[in-house]
Amino acid sequence: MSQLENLYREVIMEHYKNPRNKGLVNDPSYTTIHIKNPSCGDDITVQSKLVGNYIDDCRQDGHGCSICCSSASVLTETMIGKTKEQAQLIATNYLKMVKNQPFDETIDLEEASVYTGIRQFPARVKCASIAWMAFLDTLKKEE
Amino acid sequence: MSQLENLYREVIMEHYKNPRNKGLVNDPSYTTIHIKNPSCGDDITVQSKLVGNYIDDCRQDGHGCSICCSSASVLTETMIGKTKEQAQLIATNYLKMVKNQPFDETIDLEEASVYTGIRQFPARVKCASIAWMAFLDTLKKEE
Amino acid sequence: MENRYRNDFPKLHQEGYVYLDSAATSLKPQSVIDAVTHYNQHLSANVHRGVYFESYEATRLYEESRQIIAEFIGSQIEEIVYTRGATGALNFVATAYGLPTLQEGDEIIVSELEHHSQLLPWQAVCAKTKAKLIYLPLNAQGRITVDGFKQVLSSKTKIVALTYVSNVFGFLTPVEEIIKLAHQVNAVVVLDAAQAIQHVTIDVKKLDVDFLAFSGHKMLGPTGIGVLYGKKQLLSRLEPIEYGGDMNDAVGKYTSEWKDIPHRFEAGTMPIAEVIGLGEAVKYLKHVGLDQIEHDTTRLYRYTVQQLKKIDGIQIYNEFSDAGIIAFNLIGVHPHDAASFYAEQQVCLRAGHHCAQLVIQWLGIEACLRASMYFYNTFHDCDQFIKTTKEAVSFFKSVGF
Amino acid sequence: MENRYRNDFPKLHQEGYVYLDSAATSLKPQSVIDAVTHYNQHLSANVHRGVYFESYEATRLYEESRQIIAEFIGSQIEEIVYTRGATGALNFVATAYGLPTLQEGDEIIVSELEHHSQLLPWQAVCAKTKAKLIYLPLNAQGRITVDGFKQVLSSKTKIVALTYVSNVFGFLTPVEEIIKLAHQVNAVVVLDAAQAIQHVTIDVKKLDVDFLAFSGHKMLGPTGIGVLYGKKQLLSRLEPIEYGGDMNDAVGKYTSEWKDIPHRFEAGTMPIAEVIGLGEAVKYLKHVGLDQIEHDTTRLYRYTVQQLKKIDGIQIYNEFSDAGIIAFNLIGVHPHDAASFYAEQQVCLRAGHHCAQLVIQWLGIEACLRASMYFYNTFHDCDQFIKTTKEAVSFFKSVGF
Ligand SMILES: Cc1ncc(COP(=O)(O)O)c(C=O)c1O
Ligand SMILES: Cc1ncc(COP(=O)(O)O)c(C=O)c1O
Repeated sequence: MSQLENLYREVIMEHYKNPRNKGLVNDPSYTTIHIKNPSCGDDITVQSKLVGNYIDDCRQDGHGCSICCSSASVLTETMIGKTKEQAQLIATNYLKMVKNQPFDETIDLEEASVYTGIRQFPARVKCASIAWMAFLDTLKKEE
Repeated sequence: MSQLENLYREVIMEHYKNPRNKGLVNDPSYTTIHIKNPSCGDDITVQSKLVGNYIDDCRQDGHGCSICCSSASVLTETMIGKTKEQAQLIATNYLKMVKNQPFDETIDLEEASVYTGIRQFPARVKCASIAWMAFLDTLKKEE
Repeated sequence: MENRYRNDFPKLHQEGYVYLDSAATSLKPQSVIDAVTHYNQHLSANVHRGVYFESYEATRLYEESRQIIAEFIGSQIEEIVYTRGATGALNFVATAYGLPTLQEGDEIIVSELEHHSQLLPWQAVCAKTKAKLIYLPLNAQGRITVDGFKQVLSSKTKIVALTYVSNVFGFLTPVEEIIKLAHQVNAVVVLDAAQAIQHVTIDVKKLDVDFLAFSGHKMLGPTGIGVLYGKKQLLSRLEPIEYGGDMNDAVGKYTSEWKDIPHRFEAGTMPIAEVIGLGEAVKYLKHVGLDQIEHDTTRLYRYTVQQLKKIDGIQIYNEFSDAGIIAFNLIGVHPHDAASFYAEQQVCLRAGHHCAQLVIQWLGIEACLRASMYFYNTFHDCDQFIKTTKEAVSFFKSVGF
Repeated sequence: MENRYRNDFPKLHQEGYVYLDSAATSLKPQSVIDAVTHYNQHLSANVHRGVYFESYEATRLYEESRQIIAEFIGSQIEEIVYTRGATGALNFVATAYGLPTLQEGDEIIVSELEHHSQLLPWQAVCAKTKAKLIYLPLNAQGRITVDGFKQVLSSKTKIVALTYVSNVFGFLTPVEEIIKLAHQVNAVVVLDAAQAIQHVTIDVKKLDVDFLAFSGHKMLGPTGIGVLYGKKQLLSRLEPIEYGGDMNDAVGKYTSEWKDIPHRFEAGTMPIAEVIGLGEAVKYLKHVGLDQIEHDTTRLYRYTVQQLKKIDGIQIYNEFSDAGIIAFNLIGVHPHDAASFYAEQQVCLRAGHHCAQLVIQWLGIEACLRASMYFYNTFHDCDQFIKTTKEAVSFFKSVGF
């Protein structure tokens, strides 16, 4: 199996074709961050809504390659229902993992762990990252 | 004898120390051209006065290295009394000689022929050239 | 080896390397690499001010390159200004010529084919001078035509800033006629030749073009160096926009004087090794011959497009490129996804908007793939590209795209 | 071989080569030459937009150099902007920061020690904004002092544009105190570190300097590359002055958006090979250590000045240089004449005004010789220099000077 076949796993394709929590809401209780990767046209917006200390909702929209769009979808599913601290921990470790940096492997990245294959494609790491970076920025912005 | 000793021949030193026709005149019948070599501070002005077809007078002033100043002095002595055509012929051939380009060796460069040694010092060719270039420009300007 | 130049390019000694990204930057022949190394290793001296051999020799090579380049495009030596690239050259024209010349209501003709380096400097000038950008209508294929140009040319046109060859479609602009027409209304023509200089014989005097810009690294030369050609009488009128060592005559505390062109525009220590390398690149281009280059590149291009068209699931955006460029997509596959597939096979091409977002918008797409070939490519390269394309189509189908 | 670094510099393998012109440009170690060749030979791909290995790797090296440079001067990564040299960097500050900020009556403090690259951009800005250039008084030695600075600092001072180390005298400017004082009146300090970066440990955060410029080719790196450091909050406020590929986000027909710093200021294809080479040069400097470099250079310098002073017929203009530079003349001999004598002996030094005409005027001379040493020089080099100087004095006497 080529590394690319390894990367385009069913989970990723499934999220690419049936993106979850897609479409933005016009609701001031959400925090919105927009990130672009101008070199390839990737363009993702992420919204998060905190209720108390919990991620009550997380939404995404945009366009880009399969890695970019699917990882935005996976992000939203992973985050909804987590505490803010859990969410931050997962996201920072996810970002370390895709960048091939040491990360805490005891943390359950859930479905997002399928992106481990991206490490073989350093030029695509940014695609797998921007939604997650945008998400972290929404949490920061809320502070 | 080193190439430098060969270059700094008596004629050159003599003209350097006792420059001929030095000092400019404020006389509209003269044509004046000023040339600088800003990288080393050489700064030469040449004046020529044509009467009929003859170089009636040629003057020079400025400062710079020995090659630059002496060649300005030699220039004036060489040119006074020549016809315009003779003067142009000598000057263009002199300039070719110092640049180590093919030139008409049948033309008598008189004292200026001592600058043949400059060909061993390509970085100094400009020093030996600027007064002569300025002179040619005075003739051109008159036309 | 079927291609007699291939051996001169050390990168092509790499087994299986299929380089189809020459429009982004070209590979460098050994002679260019060696010229840079020679300066770094055996000269390593600053120019214009040294009396010792190395400095003199560096100066000689630096100015000799100018002569080589001038001969290459048919200009006078002093009309060649070294810049840091085509981008630097085009910004110079916009700032040094455009900014002081333009007034409110004046018009600058551009096209949606422009690379950002020819577009954005003029946008900025318009913002400052209130001159207007006027887009000529491209034809259905996406070409700049004389007809389209005539529709926007008027007495208000002061500058015509167009690409000579488009970096996405590879279309050649009919520059001869456009320049003649532009001069009838006294407009000044600025050509972006970054994709033309390596493909088309350019004679600036015959063309009568006013300014022309290109980059070293797309014409077999080093990075960090480019050229602005400007007509002598135009350049002579311009004030420098960068000031520093080596461009001045007398310096006073409050005012100073500049050298003549072209040195007036070359402030500070210039990219000496890179200039020398560029001279060597031009020598190599002349040695091969631009006609030969075009002949070889065109053959490869025609063959590849024919093969590509046979593949189901491919969309080609520019079937009749003049410069070996194929802009295309795998239908339903984002070009960034596709590019990774090619990369895994060592087939190097580019995905994105290619610094030409307006033409991507004109196409109504998000981005595309671009394969660009040059004379050092082979039919074998083309076959690898075709084969990989076929595999890519079925791979992405198989994983569910 | 007494000098353990010498072998790393291929130019120094040349028998009898006495290189005393490092202030003009430094020699390059093999590792820098190889880094440039590696890019040219094995990568030769454009950065930031490619998915294939070579393009990714070139991008990685390009950005890694930024990190290396940032660490070297203690800045954040995004505060490092690549330019074509110190001249490019200083012009950028003058145009992007000075021009829109300054108003009639505002003052810019400079000195007569400035290199033209730090002087002329501010002259030009003053001509356009009617701000005034204010020259601080040098002390009797020709140094910039805190006292002299205080005499001209005022609430009108908006910019302080000074050299960190003078390229003619090698004098170190007391920058720490000057910066503190300047900030008390809210002036912005722009340091020309072209002659400092290779001699002095610089920590931009400790210094609290606002802008700092330097060139690759004087710090063991390639030509065609330089650096502007700018404080993040200052850089973030600046509009780009060059526009083109890779510095923009969304591009529209009439307006466009820029990337964040530092990429906003890096338009078009940058000098990729040269950036990578510069990263390698910094690694080499760190490997030797700036303290070691200063120690070695100073030892050579002190020795040479002591010997030189013993020669009759020599005038030294800067007996206490901080950076291995000797400015001098053979009395009664034009420096251009003298330089040829040295050149014949393969002793490489420079004659002229060294792109610093004001300090030459300050000295009241036409031009001078400059010998500049660096850690790769040896006592043998110094002895050759001394010996040649003695011979030169008697030669010129003998021919009648
Ligand atoms: C003090 C100083 N500033 C600025 C410069 C300009 O550097 P560059 O010519 O590399 O742009 C130099 C070098 O010539 C210098 O010595
Ligand atoms: C058509 C065109 N113009 C301008 C440029 C800019 O050239 P550079 O990036 O070398 O400055 C390019 C290359 O990217 C180009 O393809």
